[in-house]
Amino acid sequence: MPKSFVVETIKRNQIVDALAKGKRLDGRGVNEYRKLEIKTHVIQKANGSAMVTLGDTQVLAGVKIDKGVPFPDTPDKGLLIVGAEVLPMAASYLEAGPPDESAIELARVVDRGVRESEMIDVSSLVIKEGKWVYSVFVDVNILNVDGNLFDATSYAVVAALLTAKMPRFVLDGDTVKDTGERLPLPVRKVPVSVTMATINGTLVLDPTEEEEAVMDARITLDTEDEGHICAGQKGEPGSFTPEQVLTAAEWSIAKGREIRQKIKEATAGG
Amino acid sequence: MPKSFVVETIKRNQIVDALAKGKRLDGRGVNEYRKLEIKTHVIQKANGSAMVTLGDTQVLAGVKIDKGVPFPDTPDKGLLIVGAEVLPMAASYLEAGPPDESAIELARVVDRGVRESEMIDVSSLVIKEGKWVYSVFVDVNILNVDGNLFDATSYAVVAALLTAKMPRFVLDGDTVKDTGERLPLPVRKVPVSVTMATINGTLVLDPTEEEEAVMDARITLDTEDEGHICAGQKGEPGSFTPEQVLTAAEWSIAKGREIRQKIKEATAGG
Amino acid sequence: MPKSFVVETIKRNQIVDALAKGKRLDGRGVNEYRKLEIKTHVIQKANGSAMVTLGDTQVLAGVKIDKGVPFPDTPDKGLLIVGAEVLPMAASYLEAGPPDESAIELARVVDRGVRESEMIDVSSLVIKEGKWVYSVFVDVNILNVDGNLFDATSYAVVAALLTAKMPRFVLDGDTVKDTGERLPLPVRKVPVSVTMATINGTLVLDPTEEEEAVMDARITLDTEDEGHICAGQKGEPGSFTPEQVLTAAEWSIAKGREIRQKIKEATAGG
Amino acid sequence: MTEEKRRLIDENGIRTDGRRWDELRPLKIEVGVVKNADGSALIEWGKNKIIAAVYGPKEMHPKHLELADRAFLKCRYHMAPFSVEERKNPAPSRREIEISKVIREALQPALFLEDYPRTAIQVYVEVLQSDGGSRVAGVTASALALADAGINMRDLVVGCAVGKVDGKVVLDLNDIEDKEGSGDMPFTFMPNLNQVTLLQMDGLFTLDEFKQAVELGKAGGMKVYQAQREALLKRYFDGAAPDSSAPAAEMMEA
Amino acid sequence: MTEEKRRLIDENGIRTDGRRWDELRPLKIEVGVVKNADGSALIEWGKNKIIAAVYGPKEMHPKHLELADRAFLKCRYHMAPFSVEERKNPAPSRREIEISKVIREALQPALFLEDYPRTAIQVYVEVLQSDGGSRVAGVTASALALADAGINMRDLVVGCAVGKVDGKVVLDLNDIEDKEGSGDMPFTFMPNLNQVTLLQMDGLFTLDEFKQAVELGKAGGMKVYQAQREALLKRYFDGAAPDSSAPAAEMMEA
Amino acid sequence: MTEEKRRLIDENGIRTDGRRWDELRPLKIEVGVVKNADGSALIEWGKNKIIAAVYGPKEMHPKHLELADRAFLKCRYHMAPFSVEERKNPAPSRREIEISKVIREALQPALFLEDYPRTAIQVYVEVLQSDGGSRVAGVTASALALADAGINMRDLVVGCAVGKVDGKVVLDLNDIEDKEGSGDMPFTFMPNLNQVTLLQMDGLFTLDEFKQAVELGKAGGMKVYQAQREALLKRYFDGAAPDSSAPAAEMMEA
Repeated sequence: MPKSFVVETIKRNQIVDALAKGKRLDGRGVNEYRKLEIKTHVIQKANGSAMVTLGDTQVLAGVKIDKGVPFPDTPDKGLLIVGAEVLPMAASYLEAGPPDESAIELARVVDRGVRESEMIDVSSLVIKEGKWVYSVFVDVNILNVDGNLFDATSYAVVAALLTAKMPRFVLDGDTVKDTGERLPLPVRKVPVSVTMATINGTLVLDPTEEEEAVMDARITLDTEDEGHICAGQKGEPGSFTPEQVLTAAEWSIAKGREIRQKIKEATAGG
Repeated sequence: MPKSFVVETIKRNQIVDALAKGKRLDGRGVNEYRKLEIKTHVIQKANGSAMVTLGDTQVLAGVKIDKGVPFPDTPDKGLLIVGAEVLPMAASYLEAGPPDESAIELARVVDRGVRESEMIDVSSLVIKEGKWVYSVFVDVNILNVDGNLFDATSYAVVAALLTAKMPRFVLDGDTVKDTGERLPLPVRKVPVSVTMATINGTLVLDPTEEEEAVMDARITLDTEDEGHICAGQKGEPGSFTPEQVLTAAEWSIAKGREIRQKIKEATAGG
Repeated sequence: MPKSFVVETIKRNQIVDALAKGKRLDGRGVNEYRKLEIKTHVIQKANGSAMVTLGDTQVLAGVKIDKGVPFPDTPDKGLLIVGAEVLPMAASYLEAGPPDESAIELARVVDRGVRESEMIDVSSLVIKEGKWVYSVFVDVNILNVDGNLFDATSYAVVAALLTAKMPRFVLDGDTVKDTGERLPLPVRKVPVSVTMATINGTLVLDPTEEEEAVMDARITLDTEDEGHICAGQKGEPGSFTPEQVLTAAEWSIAKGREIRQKIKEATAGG
Repeated sequence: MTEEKRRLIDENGIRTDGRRWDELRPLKIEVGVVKNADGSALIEWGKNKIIAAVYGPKEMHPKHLELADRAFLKCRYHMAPFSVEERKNPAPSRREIEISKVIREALQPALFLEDYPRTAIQVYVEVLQSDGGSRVAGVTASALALADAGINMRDLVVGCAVGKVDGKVVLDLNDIEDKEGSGDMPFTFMPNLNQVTLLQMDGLFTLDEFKQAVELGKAGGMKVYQAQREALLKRYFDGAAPDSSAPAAEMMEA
Repeated sequence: MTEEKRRLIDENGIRTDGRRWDELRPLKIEVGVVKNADGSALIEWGKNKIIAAVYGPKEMHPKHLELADRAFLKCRYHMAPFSVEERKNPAPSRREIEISKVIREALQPALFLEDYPRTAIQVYVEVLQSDGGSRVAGVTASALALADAGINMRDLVVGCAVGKVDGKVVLDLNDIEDKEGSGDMPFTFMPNLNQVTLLQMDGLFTLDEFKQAVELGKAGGMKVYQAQREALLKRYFDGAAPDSSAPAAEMMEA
Repeated sequence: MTEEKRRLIDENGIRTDGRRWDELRPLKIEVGVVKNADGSALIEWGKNKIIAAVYGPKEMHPKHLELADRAFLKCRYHMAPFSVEERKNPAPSRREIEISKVIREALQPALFLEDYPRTAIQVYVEVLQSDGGSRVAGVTASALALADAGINMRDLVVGCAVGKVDGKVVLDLNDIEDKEGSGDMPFTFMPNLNQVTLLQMDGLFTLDEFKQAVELGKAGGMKVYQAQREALLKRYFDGAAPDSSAPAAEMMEA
């Protein structure tokens, strides 16, 4: 975000002063999330979809499932590909264009959380080994930016996958036939992303955009159902003490449990 | 075209004053075309070709016909693809580079006229359904720009297709063999593009570049042999009254008939 | 290279004055090369590799050999593709980005020398005609620029090819199997690139970067083992007298013989 | 347009989705849905779900393209990868580039761009789900987003496509009619100034059918105009304060 | 260059198209063919049909690349998609980028660029139909287009390729000789200043053959120079006023 | 990370390459290897061969992106096409773009960028041969290249990856362990300031394992810091004058 030096300094002071009293400008405590809403089945032409609203951050994920050709080095696995576009309408300072390094990092980190948790059993997404597999594309459009895109995007991707219905494909000679049946994806786990930032030495959960503008560094940790950490990413040009990293790990496990429950409720019934 | 505000105003006044008397700067009436010349068989290495000169606008179209693979959703149709490049040599204000939105619109509108008139029977351009079809590429180079590229490009494309000779391909086991025979394309109709502009409320045919510089809006309508309208495109940031749109439709049918005759004469004998 | 007009003039005068005495700023005569070092087997993950140091110009070439699909017009030939990237770290004025015209010319001229000398017998790099061939990629990274990239790159490519080991592939039904055996490439000749520049009418061999900054024109001629000239390229916006061209041809043959010997010694044993 | 494969209008004049020839598909519009934008609107029309958002007037980038006597109007029409049956590559296609141009040119006649010299006004049209007539729906939503952004306007712009199905001129094609019908004419106009601002066409229309199509497009557009006005009234006088945006999630039908 | 597959010169020293070893293919040049350009020329040489057009001296874009002491010379060599046997993708290939560079460097020695500081001179070479020797034909046409544009020049630049066919050095390869011969040397020079401005080579030439090739290239080029001069005379003194351009269509052989 | 296919640690606690759980692979660093660069370093670590080179502080391009209060730090991590088993396309991949960003952010905390307002500092990391842990090796080499370029620094930055193999947390994964192990955590920090500057993770770690990994990463990093310091000492006090760069060729093991 482009920053005016003077405005930034004033805002920083405000934020830091509040944090000194254990508070944030929007009234939250350091380890509280903003209001999280998850709405599924919003795009009928997608196999699965979810709109996530986290404070004023809003993202829409859509899943498209088709037959595809496996990668040569994983002939026995289906394709699962996460993409993210921060729509230029999502904030005043954005411009249309190919994804920049931040959008690429966003998509790759969200992808990592889904992939490393082994949320989807890609081994069972095979139609004929080496020839035909299921391809699962999850595309995310960020509609409005107000901080913590990593978590909002991750929840939208996970909720869209949890409620997706895939066609059952069968081999028909050399090609593939859609049986017309619809099945849920082979889900094994529900990974949850938890993002934290340090501001003047204080660790806070779920930073807003104005907090991100003054934060020193960011850390995202994903956990799965058993509380194991399955993906991580430090970002931004600051640093953490090792102690802060361990606190972040603990928070990610605790908060992850709460949010997993919310995601499960929002997606119950598929 | 980059415009100097002062020059544009003077030119606009000149053009508008003349139109008030029913005349244009080059002496034409509002519903007259400039001199149209069509020359075919100018590129021996192409399967068909035509050079069209409309006033000082000059364009060259070349047709290349080969075997190709059909699109998955139209396994029973040949490929017919129109491309256009406004060569950077064609006017002083142009630069080399990928096609901009105007060149893309030009190619797509010309393509629409050819496609929607069903000029070429693409169903008969199939060698083996789903596997091998004829691919017909029509590429247009705009050599010199003096207004009304839509019509000049369309005539060049149509004349090049009317005089093209395609190889007769036959299946040879799994592949395709050229028999050496040459056939005309399966032509059913001759679509004709007619472009009009409004300048200060007056509708004129075949605008020159200096007229385009001051026009409010542009409309292109294509008609086929029976006088049906088969494609249309309004362009530029002005508007038309509904009555002007209907007049444009009538003109496109009447002028289309005249120009179709010219195209047929220029391409007689294939 | 971006040039300061004043510095360039002073440097030019220095270089020209020295040449008037038959000398160069680094003490060489007009037809002497800088120190040439060739080190092979530097990249274990490549099938072949060579680091070449020519004065302070340093380039690294790596060969990757795999199975591939032949070009439709040469079903009976293996693929041999040379690419070059001038790394942005190689000089202060460079920027990251796709190869510019100089890098493209460099890769194409080096490719031409290897290809036209018929150094590698591509006809024997066929696994099954029209279906499977060997693909040989030679990629060059320029690590540090101090003039005469053409020769340094060419020597690195040739030395990497001379010491490359290719897998022996055999047909296995419809696919290709690696037998595990490793063989040298089918080498027939050792082409040698010799680059010369004119500065104020004087022809010099192996120009440094400061000489290139003031040179009028450049000429590169490749010769093969029997002393035939097999590739040539004049570059830069100056010109040569026909006599200079013939002198360049003679020098390329004589110097080529010396350098071929060095390359053979550095690559002896494969 | 391919040849028609089945009857799209039955013997009672009823279309595949139950409409008569001159009826619109269900239409729902909400103004003010993108919090950060200066103006925005969500339109749900048939299966179309489209958000238009406007930023500006704002500084023009790159500077040297700014216009001394008016605002530079920019428009991007873009489809989400999941908005259509087959996943769409997110890079802009030639079709999207052309539609971006015609939408911009459909909106420009309604704007007093001369009130904002040296600035840029940016319109984003994002198709979240696509159905027949997405470009005219995009124009309709964009006109509202521009009004919501407070840009000075001569008139709104409304759109409605007209098509030919089973040899009849009918209003507002749905997806199947768009694919299997024999003609389509997207059409937008300024309802009070009675000026056509977008017209495209494919298929085969006789002169009479073409005239009918223009008439029908205007009649259909006037119904859309009604919905536009209601959406604006709801936004500005119906309780909700102008500065509060309802997140798009709350409005989209699950 | 691949191995030779058939005899390309018969026992009487006659080539596949009826020429002797030192003959040019038919050559026709017309100056002033692109109305909007400051200078232009159409060359038809063998089956080559190439237009060169020049704009400038004009303002340099982008500004920060302008040169304080001379004009910035730009050149684009480009092939039409239909100019070759297999349709060519219209995006510039690596080959076209290299040839654009060597053509620019072949023309630059002939130009007084120092007469036009801070400006740009742009040369466009468009290959409408391609045959052997298109780059030297492009240089030959470009030199005329530059002269037609009134750019100050030291000399014209002429080009002619020399090749090796059936073990013999011959002038001006045609398409078949280019593909099946054993060597090709595109060659351009300034005819009065006797300076070589472009030289490329592939194939295998002994030192003697290389010397012959340079000699033959010069001799062939002098014939091309004759045609260049006639085209200029025709343009400027043969009835046609300098400001009237004959459209390219009128000249191209059907 | 895929499921583990074979034992990667034997019954004696020995890994496939003979190391114990807390041992580094062989590590060799040389400072000053790219003649033209302002600073540079070559690191050979396991099979990694990586050059880092620094230019700057220098003028910022494009000008309008320069920062009034500090230097603009740029970083490019790039892999040579021959650096991996399957030839890599030379165009930057999404993976390389992400790693470029995290390396830049790993270095920035150590730099007094505020000492160089309005300038650019450019770090290039070129992977000539890639093995497990190339990004932390890149950070380690880059920190030295920055020091060699004379940029003011708060501290060096050192890196070491920690992984999980056969259910055990071990130091500095090699290629096989990286592919077949069950977790990897690249980790860099400032050794004197005790600040973590890069942390990424995949696989599955319990909270305890995660804590062990951070501890082990720090311990391993301190050994790397030792090697960094020796390389700097060798460059600046061990005979070689600071301005003489040893060409990379002389150091790379054949």
